[in-house]
Amino acid sequence: MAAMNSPTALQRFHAYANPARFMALSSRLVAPLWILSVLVLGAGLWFALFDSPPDYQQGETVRIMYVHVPSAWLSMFGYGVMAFASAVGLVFRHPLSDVCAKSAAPIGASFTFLALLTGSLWGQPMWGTWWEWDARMTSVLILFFLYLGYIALWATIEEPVRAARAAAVLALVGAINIPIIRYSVVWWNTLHQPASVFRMDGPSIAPAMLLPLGLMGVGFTLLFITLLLVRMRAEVMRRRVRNLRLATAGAAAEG
Amino acid sequence: MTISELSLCARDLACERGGRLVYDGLSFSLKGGEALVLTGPNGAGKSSLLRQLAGLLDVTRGEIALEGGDPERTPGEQAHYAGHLDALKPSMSVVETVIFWRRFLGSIPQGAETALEALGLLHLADLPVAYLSAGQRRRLSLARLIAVPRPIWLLDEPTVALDAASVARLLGLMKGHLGQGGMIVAATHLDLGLEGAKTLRLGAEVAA
Amino acid sequence: MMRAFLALLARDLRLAVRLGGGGGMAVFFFLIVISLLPLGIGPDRALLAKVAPGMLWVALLLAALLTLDRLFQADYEDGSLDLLTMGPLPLELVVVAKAVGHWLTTGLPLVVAAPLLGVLLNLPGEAYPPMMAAMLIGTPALSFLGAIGAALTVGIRRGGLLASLLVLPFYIPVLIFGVGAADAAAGGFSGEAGRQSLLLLGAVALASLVLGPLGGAAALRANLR
Amino acid sequence: MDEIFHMGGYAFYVWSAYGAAFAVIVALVWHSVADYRAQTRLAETLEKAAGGRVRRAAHLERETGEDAS
Repeated sequence: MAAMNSPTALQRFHAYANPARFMALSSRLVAPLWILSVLVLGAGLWFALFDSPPDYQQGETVRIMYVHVPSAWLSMFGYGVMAFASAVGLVFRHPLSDVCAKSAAPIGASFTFLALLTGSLWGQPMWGTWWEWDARMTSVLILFFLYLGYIALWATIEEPVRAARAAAVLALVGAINIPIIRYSVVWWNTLHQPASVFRMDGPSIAPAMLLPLGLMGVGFTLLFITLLLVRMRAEVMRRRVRNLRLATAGAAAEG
Repeated sequence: MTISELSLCARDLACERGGRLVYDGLSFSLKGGEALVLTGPNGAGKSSLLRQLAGLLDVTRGEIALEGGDPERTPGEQAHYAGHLDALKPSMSVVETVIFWRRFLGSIPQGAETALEALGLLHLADLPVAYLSAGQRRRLSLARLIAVPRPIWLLDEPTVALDAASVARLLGLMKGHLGQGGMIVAATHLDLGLEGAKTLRLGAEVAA
Repeated sequence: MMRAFLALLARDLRLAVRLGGGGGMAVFFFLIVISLLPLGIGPDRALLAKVAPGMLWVALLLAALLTLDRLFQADYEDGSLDLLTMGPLPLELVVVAKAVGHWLTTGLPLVVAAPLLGVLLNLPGEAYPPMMAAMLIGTPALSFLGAIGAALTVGIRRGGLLASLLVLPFYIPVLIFGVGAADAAAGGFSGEAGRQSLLLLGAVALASLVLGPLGGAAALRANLR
Repeated sequence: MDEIFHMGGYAFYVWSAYGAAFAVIVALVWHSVADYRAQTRLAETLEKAAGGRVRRAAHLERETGEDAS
């Protein structure tokens, strides 16, 4: 952010934020990104499923980790992207950052849902329960709610600029609130039941597991970026459609 | 059934709104091909009379009778009522709106082009209603009159938000409707220029 | 007449899908209420399992109530309701179409979401089938009874709250028999009590299918004219 | 090969997790791409309908900027 305060950086930022330039640039990036994502994910999957050892405690279920952890990572990364884009949108008033924030939300929400779901499928064989109101799971669930609220707000307000401002405020308040929620939940949970029932931090990761986990993490992130670009392109087109329609109605009124 | 044999009669009609007698002892009769223009100051009951004719407001006293129409249906079900509210949904497109009216009001399966053409909205057919201007919304609302054939038109200030060209277009449609033996009851401040239209001045009855 | 009925139903479904809000918002609310429960009473799994059927039903009722004001209010405000009364379709069938649309866009999504939320509350596995059956039978009653409340309060400013107050007493039988069906299964006693609850719930639902359109149409007439 | 699908007795959980991940990601990809295609097609039809009246270049400049006013 600090670098953007210098005039040249700001100009460059605005140049890239120009929708026409964005469309031109992103159209060249999308196809290679798809290929790269699929390749990395394919390699990751191979190691995750076939070429990594079972855990000595958790057995084969540890393979769930290779989709669970990257999903959980993206759930936070997605919110980070959304909050950062919202802040940029509020400060610089550039519509492309609103587009970015709006497009990141459904992707982040999907991966948050996936993190919850795969966590549940991991929890049942390991802890004997599909769901436990432990601090970490509860705060991820609340993060999911924040995503849903953000998406609902966008869907409710018709006019894009007004919707973008309101949604940006919500995303930023949420960003400040997440650590507070997290700590309150930890405090709440330890108050009611000892934290010793189970913990997410199992044995430290063996190097043989680090490779598939890293590959999957990179693959998921690449996929996130690709999806973000595609959704942003769709959003830019949606706004073009909106303006064309406004122009059609306006021209009809003149003629 | 030829609709020119129709006649709409109101006998000794009264309307009470919120404990206040808006009008009383109001009578008129209208034959197919005739128009009735309601005039009078605000609050004289022009809108109330139209809503009573449409069956949207209870009749305090008196009766409304439609002779020669479909005996199975109330007068309101054989009338179009175009009030101040345009009954449009912003997220539906122009053509979807008209198709819905045709299916719901007239059980007519398809075809909306004639109505849109008549009101000069055909080129906006696929546009969502949210993008329309006030005048375009008004015209779409009035497209109902053409989309579903009904003998009685009840129009409450139909020219509001319309420009001169659209008013002329509406007038043409109204004349066409009368020419086919339909009836029009319209409340308006503007002189519509309908030749041979009867005039009913509201507000005078209560004062007299 | 059938064509008019289907046209109205199709329009309502289309509007619900386009506006997004509606059913999605109700499911979201359902989810939030259920998640607040453990935060309020603590993450004790045994306790949660015990209260799960009742809480799922209460939250489902609240979520359904939340969406009632959309049933007629929007059509009233833009003048569409006037037109709906002027069509060939009897007002009773207009209410049926609206209530069916409401159930498809709100009741059904809530029922689909319920088992997921059951997991959050540690609902015992054997309680799922009777609970789902009870919800599938009971939620149409919520839409049809809710239509009466929505029709009674149409045109009233902030009528949504009033509609909730009016409708809640009518929801009580649905709640009692609905929870009864799931509780009987969760409690482990024989299927007899559960089956009885389901039958009674079915009777309530059938009665509401008649009562809702009649009451709703009468209320609309009283309010509009 | 069998033991891989067996997953040490945890096949249901492991394959469900991967299946769910696959389903969610495919749905997300499909929705994103379909939305982009639909919007692009819509914009093209509208541009064609608008014809020479509004030039495309002008639109590219203000397509999102205009709303900010």
